[in-house]
Amino acid sequence: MAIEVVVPMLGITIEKGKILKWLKSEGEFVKKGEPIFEVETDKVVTEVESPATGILKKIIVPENIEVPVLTIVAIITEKDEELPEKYRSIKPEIAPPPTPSMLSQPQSHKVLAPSVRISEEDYDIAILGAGVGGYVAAIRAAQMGARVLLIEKDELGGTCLNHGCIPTKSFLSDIKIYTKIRDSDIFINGSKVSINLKKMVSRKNRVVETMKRGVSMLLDSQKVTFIRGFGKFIDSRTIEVSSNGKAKIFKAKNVIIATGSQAASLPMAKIDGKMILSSEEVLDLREIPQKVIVIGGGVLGVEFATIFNCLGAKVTIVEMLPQIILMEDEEVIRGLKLLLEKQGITILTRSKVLSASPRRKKVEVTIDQERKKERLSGEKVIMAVGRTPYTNGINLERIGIQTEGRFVKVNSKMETNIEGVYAIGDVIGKMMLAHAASAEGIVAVENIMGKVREIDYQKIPRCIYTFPEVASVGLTEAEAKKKGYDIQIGKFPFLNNGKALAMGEPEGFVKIIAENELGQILGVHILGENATDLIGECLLAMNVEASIEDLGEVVKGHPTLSEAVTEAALDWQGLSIHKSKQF
Amino acid sequence: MMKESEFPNRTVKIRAVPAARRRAEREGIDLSPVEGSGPGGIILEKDIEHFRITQGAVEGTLVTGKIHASSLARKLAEKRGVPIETVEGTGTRGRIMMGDVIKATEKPVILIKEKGIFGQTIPMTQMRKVIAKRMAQSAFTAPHIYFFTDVEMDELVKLREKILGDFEKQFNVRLSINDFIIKAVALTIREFPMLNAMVKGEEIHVMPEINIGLAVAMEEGLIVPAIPRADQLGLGKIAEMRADMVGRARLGKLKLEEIERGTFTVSSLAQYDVIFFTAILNPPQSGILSIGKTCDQLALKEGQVITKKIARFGLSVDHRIIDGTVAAAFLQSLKKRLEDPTFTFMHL
Amino acid sequence: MNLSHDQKIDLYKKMVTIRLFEEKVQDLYGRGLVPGLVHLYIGEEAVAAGVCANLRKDDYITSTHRGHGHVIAKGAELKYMMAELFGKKTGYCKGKGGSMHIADVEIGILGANGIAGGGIPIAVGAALSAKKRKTDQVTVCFFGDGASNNGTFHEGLNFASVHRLPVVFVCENNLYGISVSQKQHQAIQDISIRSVAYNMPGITLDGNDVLAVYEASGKAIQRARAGEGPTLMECKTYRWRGHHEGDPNRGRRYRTMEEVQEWVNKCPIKRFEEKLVEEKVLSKTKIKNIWEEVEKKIGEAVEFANQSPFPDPQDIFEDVYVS
Amino acid sequence: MRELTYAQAINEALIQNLEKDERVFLMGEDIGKYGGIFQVTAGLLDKFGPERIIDTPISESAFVGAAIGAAMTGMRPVVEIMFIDFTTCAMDMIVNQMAKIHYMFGGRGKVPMVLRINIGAGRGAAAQHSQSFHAFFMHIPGLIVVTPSTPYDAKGLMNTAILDENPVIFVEHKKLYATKGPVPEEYYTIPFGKADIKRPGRDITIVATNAMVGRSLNVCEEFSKEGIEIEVVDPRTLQPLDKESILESVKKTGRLIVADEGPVTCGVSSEISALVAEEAIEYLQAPILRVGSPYTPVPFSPPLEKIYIPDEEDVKETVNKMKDYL
Repeated sequence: MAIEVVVPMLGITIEKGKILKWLKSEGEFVKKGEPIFEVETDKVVTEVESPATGILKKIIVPENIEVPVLTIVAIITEKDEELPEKYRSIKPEIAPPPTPSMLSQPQSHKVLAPSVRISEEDYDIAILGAGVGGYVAAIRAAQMGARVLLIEKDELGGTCLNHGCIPTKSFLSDIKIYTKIRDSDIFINGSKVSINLKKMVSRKNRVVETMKRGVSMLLDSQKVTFIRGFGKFIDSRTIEVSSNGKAKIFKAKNVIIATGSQAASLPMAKIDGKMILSSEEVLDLREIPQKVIVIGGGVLGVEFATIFNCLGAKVTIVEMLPQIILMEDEEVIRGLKLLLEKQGITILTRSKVLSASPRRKKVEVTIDQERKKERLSGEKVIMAVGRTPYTNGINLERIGIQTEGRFVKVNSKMETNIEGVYAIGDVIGKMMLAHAASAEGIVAVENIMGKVREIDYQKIPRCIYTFPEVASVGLTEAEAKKKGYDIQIGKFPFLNNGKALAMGEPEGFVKIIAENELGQILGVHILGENATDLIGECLLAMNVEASIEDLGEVVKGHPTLSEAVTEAALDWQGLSIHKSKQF
Repeated sequence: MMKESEFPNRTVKIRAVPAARRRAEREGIDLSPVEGSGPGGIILEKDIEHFRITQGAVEGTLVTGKIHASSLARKLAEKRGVPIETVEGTGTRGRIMMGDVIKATEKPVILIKEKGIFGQTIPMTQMRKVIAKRMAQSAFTAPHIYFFTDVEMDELVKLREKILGDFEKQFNVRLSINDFIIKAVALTIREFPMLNAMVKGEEIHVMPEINIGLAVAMEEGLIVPAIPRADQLGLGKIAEMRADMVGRARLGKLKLEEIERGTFTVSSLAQYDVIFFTAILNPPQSGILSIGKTCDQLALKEGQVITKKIARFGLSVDHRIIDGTVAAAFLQSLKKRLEDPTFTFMHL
Repeated sequence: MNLSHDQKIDLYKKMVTIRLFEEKVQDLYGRGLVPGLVHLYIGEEAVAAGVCANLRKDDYITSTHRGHGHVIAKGAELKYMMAELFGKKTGYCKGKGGSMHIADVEIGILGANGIAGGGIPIAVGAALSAKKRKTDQVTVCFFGDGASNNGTFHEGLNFASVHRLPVVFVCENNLYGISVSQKQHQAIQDISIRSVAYNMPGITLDGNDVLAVYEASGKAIQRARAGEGPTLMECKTYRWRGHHEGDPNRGRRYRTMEEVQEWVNKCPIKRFEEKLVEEKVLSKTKIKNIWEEVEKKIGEAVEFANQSPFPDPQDIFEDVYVS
Repeated sequence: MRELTYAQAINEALIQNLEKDERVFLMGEDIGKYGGIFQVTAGLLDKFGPERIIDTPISESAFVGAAIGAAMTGMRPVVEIMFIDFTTCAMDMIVNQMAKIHYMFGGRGKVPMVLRINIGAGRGAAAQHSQSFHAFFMHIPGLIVVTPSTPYDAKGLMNTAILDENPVIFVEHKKLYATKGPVPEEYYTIPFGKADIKRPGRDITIVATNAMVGRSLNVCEEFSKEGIEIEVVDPRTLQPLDKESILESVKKTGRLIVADEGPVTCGVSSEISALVAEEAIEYLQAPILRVGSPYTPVPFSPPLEKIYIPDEEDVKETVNKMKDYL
């Protein structure tokens, strides 16, 4: 009969022993009571005697391996006995627990190390997608003490950093200076100024690279594990990440889906990357087209229209809806439309694209404008009809994530229907803006980490980078009325603002909507130079629940554009200083 | 040596953790209406906090110091009549936000909603528990005996109507029939001290002061604040105290003392179509007067059919110490006082 | 003192039982089946077997932490012992005592004892009781060389001597108190000379010679039974294993392997066996049968212990007080 | 920092003291060649020789008494008693002599010695080798009682103990000997009567001694996830007891659990509970709860012993009970 040799109980406090030396080798004859190996513990080195007489048939645990006491280290058989089957494949790493011992499990107390984590899962949070939603969530999670795994198939920073917010702002900044000089008669030879498109693109690329390095450093400093590869769900707690044909499995207690979105295409106007472009290709354009058709009059559409218009192209915006930037306040829409048109952009609303056919040098676009067929042509067509969530191949169906249309369905805590799985950013399609994604990311993480946080979209601003800019938060006038608020409007034109005049940017206004009972600010809409920065104080006011009177009490530096905000707040009370009564 | 049961039982024993007691004492909060959320209903410190927020603390005990609230929250609280200091803030550093004020105003609404759903099990509120216990105790320890009489209210009603206007000018309070009844009961008790007695162990304590309790119905149950020395107070003072206490009872702002001092209770359902009813004694009192609706009844007067305003009065007494004849005589005397109010209230 | 063949075989069997029992425990302990601390009696079998062969069932013994041999010799049942060693409910102490505290008061085992010298005054007390109750019961008190330095030894001997109590003090001098050699812990060679101080007979003998032990203890027990007072007996012997299982390398920190081997050569069982073979009391076959029979019994005890349940959680509160 | 086991930390403290103070010597059963039953004195015999590392006969009364005599006359003995259970064999020496001499002689004469003992069940050593009655020594005026919970504390407190002019009962724990922790190489002391906040918290104070410190810490994280922050206060010495730290913590949290391995009846936890009840009851948000051994001898059988030992489960259960008052 085969006899198991174990590391014996070596006294009352010893839990582990290291096999120091085998005194007998496999196949050798051993006698009962004869020392067969030496074992070292934290206290002693001792010989262990053979429990039986026979052949040392198999040594399971080799020298210099430490094992818990009672681990089987060798098998002794009778002279002619074969090694029983169950011991054949036994390996030291997986040495089965010894004959069930009644002893209480050895416990070791890691005193003085309360931060030592005993986790059955590798990560606390895994985040699919390292866009501004994902990486911000990762950093906050790490700040709160979570072990974070950040997975990105593409580039750190996602759409915003690589193909969206940041690169376009780099362009707009260059173009702004360019047009200022070009359209001015102050500068000598001003009208002859021209733009070096190649350099403009390479500056954009530098900006993007700098920012990516910055984000990468931030992630490092927070000890976030960043891996590149395509992540998909195996189950709700397991993510497989593949890159270059190799796959690795990670476990996480929570997963945040932050896979973002991609440019949407129309069936009759497929993006080909050459003539029909998405935002990605637009940004690396090598020459300035003469005629550009922008399909879609949303945020992206008007921004691209602005860029190309300023670069000297003839731009036509084709919008299916009755208005461009439809979510904005009507006065803003009207104001911006007027200004864009003044800048030379053609805006066609209520116009449906019927087809877009690339020819040799230009694209023919047929539209249906209020039942009338029109033909347009341009060298480039820019698709700005919106973005669709990126959920391809990440196995959402497999784990049973509920969606709304193609967007992942979440509640105000960013929880999906599956426990421990959250989603943020464009993939949930709530407010497809970078800063909304970040805010959602923080809400998701804080909920995971045990705080109770809900998102309030009413306090998240929208920004449009046209010339001039549009910024808004909260309800539009129409919405507020529809909700039954008893409201009043405070409004102040930049024309009456000293700084705006001095800057040569007198267009636009600040419009504040507040209700009468408490003076609660319900919405702010700014059309004008630097509107996106000016909205900041209004956001603060709304967040801290300042009343419109509070906003009006702020003393501003002079001259500043922000005086216009104060004035608008005062106007709400009929107390604007720099506004004549009849305005 | 006295047995434990013979010690005067002043208050219902309240279980509270020491820190809760310290807090309550420091802030002058009476623990009896506080609902405990700890094991076995023991009162925790947070319960006091909660109590302060939801019920409002007993007068003059509000936290001092600056209130941390947003501008809009302040305004909203003012508009809705919510004392801002009772609102729990959820903003950064406990700042009170609009949502908090809204929540605070919504609370009672939620309470009512929870009440009447069929098939739902509702845990007893602390108050309900106390009431349940006291009613059961009363019904099962004091053998009740009931007496009824019809009281002609015509004169009293007339008297009230006559003096109502002047009275209101003088005392700034609307005089009610109950005020007369309270006074009349108090005066009658002077003649029948046993109706002002309490059984304690094997002793009968005839209480030195005549404090007439008036049952006030509230959302959560009945509460009986008492008007002290009603026999010695003028009608004006009685009316004033009655109005004040009924008002505060509804706000949950009565002091324990006001509830506990009663020696005899008057319970009226006159505003309902209830002709008469029997009442259970409010322990350890030995008498309670129940008053039904005042109805017009036909009667013969000198051969003429006339109408009379009749209210049926019921008297429940503790038969252990009050004999039927005493109770009957008391009721008789009371009836007389009310039917001839000019005389009764002449000197007031 | 002449022993019959059967008596000799019984003596032999007792020693074999102790030996095999202890070897089994050694193996089981190493495999984690016997928890706690065990102190094995291997090498000292002649003392327990020789002394207890003179005792009646109603005589008493007190034992030590190294007590398995004493209680087996006094007649304890192997299965209840083994169950106790396993911590099972069916054990002698319902699993509450373990190796160091095996007791069966019904057959006169007043308990093994985890405190060196702890049993000595108790033995004196049992003897005092027998005297008071006017029975002729004798108490044998086992203890080691280490305990002979404890106050209880001196106080106990003095008390027993003054009252001429029917007690036999059997000191198993195995030369070490745990790791401290006799030379290091006392300035005398023969512990029996301490009897002089208490005016009782003292004798030192070869503890590995079971017949010598049987004979000497027989006299001492007779003397005690006759009311002639206590005796101090010192049996020089040796434990083959370490102080306890887990004592590294069978105690080579404080003794040499040569010394151990020397004593292994003086194995009490082998010596007796050779003698019995020589006297033709035993044949090789008979010996083989005895070993096999004993092994089987021990196997049954292990089986019994294995099958037995552990105590129930609420048992922890039982027997704190006599109910 | 380098890590040592609890046993090694004490060993190192003994070495440093033996090196720097020739008055220091060690006595005890099997502390020499054997290195002590728990290897705390391993290697010392080779290093310092049999004059300073003395293996004694099994005569607890004699060698504890001898240490008292030596201490009174200028030496600094450190005595090991193999198990706390065996102190009873020397109780007269400890209680009537060691603890009393300085007082009873009107301050003439002192007994600067350390008596090392260990407590704790958990290895099936049954009723006479597993007890934790260290509270007994806390009960005897004149003794200092030290209960280190970590290797760091063990070394620092041992150094202080040997320096101290009073008799010190140094309570070690069997199950802690193998635990590791950072220990500075240099000589350092930890003052007596100074508790250590092993983990700060807001909601519940656990005053834990010895092995209960680690067991308490082990459950803190789990409760932290529920939002319950436990403060673990390790008094480190039971006599003198750092009342201020304990009271301060309880005043902060309002909830007290005392965790000590001894039986709760008349135990360390009784004393600490009484202290808080007397001096800070008005701060209590909940009844005081105790974690300790049941009122029975230590049983042998593993399942019973497991029940007997106050472990993480018991701490958890007690915290859960306390949770109702949060």
